[in-house]
Amino acid sequence: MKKIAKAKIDDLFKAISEKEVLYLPVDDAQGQAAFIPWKEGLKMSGDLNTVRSAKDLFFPQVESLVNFKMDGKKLEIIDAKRENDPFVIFGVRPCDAKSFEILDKVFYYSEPVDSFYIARRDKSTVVVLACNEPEETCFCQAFGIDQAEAAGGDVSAWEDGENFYFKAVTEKGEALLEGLPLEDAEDGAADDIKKAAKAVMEKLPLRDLDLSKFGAGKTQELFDDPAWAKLSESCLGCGTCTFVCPTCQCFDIKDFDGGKQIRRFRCWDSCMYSDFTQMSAGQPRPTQKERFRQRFMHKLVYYPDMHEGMFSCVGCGRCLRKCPIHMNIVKVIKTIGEEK
Amino acid sequence: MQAVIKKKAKELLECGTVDRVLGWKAGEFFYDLTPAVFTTPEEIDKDFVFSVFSGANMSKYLIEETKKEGKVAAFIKPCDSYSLVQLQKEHRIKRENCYIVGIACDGMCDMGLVREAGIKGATAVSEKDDKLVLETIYGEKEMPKEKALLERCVHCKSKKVVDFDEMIGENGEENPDCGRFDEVERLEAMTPDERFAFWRSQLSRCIRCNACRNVCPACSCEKCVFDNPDSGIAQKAAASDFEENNFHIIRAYHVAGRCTDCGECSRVCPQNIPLHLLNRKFIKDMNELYGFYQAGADFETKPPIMNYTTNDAEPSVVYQRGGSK
Amino acid sequence: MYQDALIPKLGVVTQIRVETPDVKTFRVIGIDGQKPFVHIPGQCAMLSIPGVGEALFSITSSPTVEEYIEFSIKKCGCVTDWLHSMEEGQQITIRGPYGNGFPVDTDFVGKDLLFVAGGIGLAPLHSVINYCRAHREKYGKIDVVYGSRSMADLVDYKEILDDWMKEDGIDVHLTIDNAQPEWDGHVGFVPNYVTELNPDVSKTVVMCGPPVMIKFTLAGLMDLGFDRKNIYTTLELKMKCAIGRCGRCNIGSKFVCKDGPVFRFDELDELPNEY
Amino acid sequence: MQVKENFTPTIVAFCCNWCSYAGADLSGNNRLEYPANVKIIRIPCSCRLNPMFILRAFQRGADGVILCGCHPGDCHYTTGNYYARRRMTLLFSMLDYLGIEKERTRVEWVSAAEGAKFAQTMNEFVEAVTALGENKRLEDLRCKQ
Repeated sequence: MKKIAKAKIDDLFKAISEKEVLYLPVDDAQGQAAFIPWKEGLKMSGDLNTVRSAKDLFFPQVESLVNFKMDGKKLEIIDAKRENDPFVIFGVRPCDAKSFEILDKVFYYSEPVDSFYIARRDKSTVVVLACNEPEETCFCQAFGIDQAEAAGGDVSAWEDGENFYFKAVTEKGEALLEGLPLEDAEDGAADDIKKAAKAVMEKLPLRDLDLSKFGAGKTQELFDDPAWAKLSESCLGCGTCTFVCPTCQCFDIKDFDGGKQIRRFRCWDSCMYSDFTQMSAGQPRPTQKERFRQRFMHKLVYYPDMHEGMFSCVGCGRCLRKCPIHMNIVKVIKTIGEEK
Repeated sequence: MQAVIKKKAKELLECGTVDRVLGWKAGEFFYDLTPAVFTTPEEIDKDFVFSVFSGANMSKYLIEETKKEGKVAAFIKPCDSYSLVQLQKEHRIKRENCYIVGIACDGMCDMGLVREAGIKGATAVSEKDDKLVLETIYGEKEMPKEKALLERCVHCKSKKVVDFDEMIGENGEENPDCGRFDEVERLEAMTPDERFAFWRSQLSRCIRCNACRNVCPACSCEKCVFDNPDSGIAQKAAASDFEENNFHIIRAYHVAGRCTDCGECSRVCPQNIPLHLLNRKFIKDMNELYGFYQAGADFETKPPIMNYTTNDAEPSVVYQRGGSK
Repeated sequence: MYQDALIPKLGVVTQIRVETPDVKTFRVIGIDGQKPFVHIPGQCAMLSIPGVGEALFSITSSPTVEEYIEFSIKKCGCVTDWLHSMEEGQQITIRGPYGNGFPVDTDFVGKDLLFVAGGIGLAPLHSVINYCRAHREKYGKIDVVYGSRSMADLVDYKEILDDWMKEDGIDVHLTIDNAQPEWDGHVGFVPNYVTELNPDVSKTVVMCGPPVMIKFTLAGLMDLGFDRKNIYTTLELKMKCAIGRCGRCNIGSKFVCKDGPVFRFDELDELPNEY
Repeated sequence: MQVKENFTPTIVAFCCNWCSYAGADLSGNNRLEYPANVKIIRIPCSCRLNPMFILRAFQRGADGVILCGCHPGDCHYTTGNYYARRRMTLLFSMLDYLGIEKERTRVEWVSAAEGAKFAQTMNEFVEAVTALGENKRLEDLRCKQ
């Protein structure tokens, strides 16, 4: 295990950014955190979570796929893929780290592979930082995530009042820590921090969310549940929950004709939008009820069906904090889970 | 207040004045109230909440609710009532299908501001004098209530419920000196370069979730131009700087003259972009150039953008006013 | 570097045939003059006109055709509008093939086949029917029931008359919705016609057409005593990626683009009713 | 702002069908010169100009956008230009508020008889926009490469 004094953290960031691009959660003018490349003078955000999750760095909101040139009947395909430099993401929370695993199952391990995602994923080194001060909206424990353990990345990190502690988990992590201005620390250095964090975890109001009603094979049971109508009735149909969600993975492919070239890009899309499934021939999800149901069924039933029972939610609590009308996955789980 | 409102809601249902009640439903915590329709007194007893976190403007829900069979009761705060009137002016709400209970309001709080004040893990709240006392998993914390007030409440333009069938609490007055244009003036006084930098830093953070549009009572088009594939601008994501500017200019422009300054757009923005500053610029300009106008303040006055006089200012007035070179 | 599945290849439209007032058949070859890819009957491909959009279409031609692939496309949205307005020689983009296709080399082998199609629903079946004709020895009797609004709306009418109807071991039953002076065949809706024909319950049925046709034909077949395990259909929902990622064509936990578009009715019974 | 050598701005002029388009015609008939980089788009009335058209023109590479319509009071549809006047005033003010050079947008009233005024207006406007340089603040890079 290694450590560095908090007062010297800028030296560490500097040393990392000399090797690779370093993404760090930083507060913007309005106090909202986002992962941005570190440069001299930027301070790490004290927020528990960024507004948009770290998935943005692997599966960005907008990404060029390919360009075209059209000249009468002739068409030319122009490669739009950009090479990525290796990069480090510092301060990913354990919930977000778990979300990478969920996205990996879709983009990395399913055929055909997503070369855009893989290129970024392979070039990243993830430093996961344990949470000492989780919020009341955190329910990652329900999905088996231990916020004290900082697992799921290449390096696990802990902080206390004075120091940051690091432990490499993978070879990539070891390579990162190599040559950084860190001091040695004994192996149990973070134990007290973990203990304190675990004590806090016991106090979280949503810690024992009951998921037994959900999971693979529950489609028939839950699809026609009358509660969907009530739950979705005030949903505005905006995309806030999907865009702040670390595990939402749906996208749209769009063309933009700029006159000189036609750009085909992929961008995040939301199943909450009315045009998500709109065809010229009809609309299989005509009201907000169907769209709302799709989102939560996907996270709690369909995804587990497709991926060995794993839920597509990590309990980060972003949707609890950001939904304009405060409807969220916890209310869905509780309402439907407590029925009968 | 909550007790009176709940009693009223139950009464309206029980005596058959209305079939449904639109209100705020309790969530997991004290602050995450969801707009909901209540149909029985039992539901109201169980889940109806009115507190300083009942910020959501109910007017827009009335568009759909009043299309349905039967009558719906809605509890309307002063600022919501302007949207309510404006929507009636646009013939979007069937007034005969709703029963409006006006409620006096001392300002609504925002959980985002509580969190920004550094209070984490809040699980319960109470009010003591001018303070919010928050129970958190890290012990009891307190903060001045005014620090947690929504921006629109800090600069509350009116405490008057414009349209109601009955009123709970004392109806208030308009407050012309609320200072809501101060921030717009501050921006106007900047150089264009500074303003450009300011708005880039704000709008570039937009994630195009459309929350500002979907929550807006004035944004009630059946199909938005930004959702229409034939418009050429339905790009879903802010794929370039231009798209960000375009979306926000058009969003604010399309509600100009109809925007009551209810502040919902800024309240719901997950990125805390001060969107009300765009809307207020239009309001301020219209006030200055075409005479004072408050959307939703009455049923008669035409909005300036649907009106004209023969001696209006020429567009070149922009070259002389607003902002140093 | 991996070739990304979302990046299309160039194709050239070498022939455009007008089938009906709103259906045209497009012949597509790769830019190298070869057939773009090999497919299984029932599979689909993504065609796109850059700047207009990309859409998924059933491949109409049989895999036994070695030179090209064909798509019969009805004009109904922005991409299809554009396709209908273009001329031969136009380059477009193509990627595929996608989907599971029909089990022509497994479950269908040795069976009597009954194809039921309505309108443009013949497009995906055309590929299977021609495949079965080319491998005649593998299958039992083949019946085709095909109906459309009017005579002019019958897709591939010429081929049906000249080839299918003249062949042994394949019975084609045509019907149109309303009587026309020049039509001497059956008049009436497809579902009723299927019941009238009273097919043997041992047949394997393949259906494609408008939802209302599917619904009533299925009901008729159930009444006749057919097993849902022996009835196949092919579905269509909005798609963007066609590889099971973009998240919109799912019915429950199945993606139409990846796990479909061909489903048996007993499989569909296990999925929520959202299509 | 640095003015590029030989910079010729692209100007989009939205002209109302009844007055200004005829005015432009007249200036041509009278062989009055105005720069060729002014692209005229004819619209039925000045109030047909959706604010989005202006933004779109900037997106697609315009460096300046000018709207020409009948003189107030002379609108073919009686009142169209009065509404246009309010709309454009508000839009220009908003662009200014966002820090976009206000001199890139203009409204002029040009009647069918004012061929000379049309040419003069265009000359002045082109000159003003040339001095401002390229439109950078409302451009869309995707339209330039």
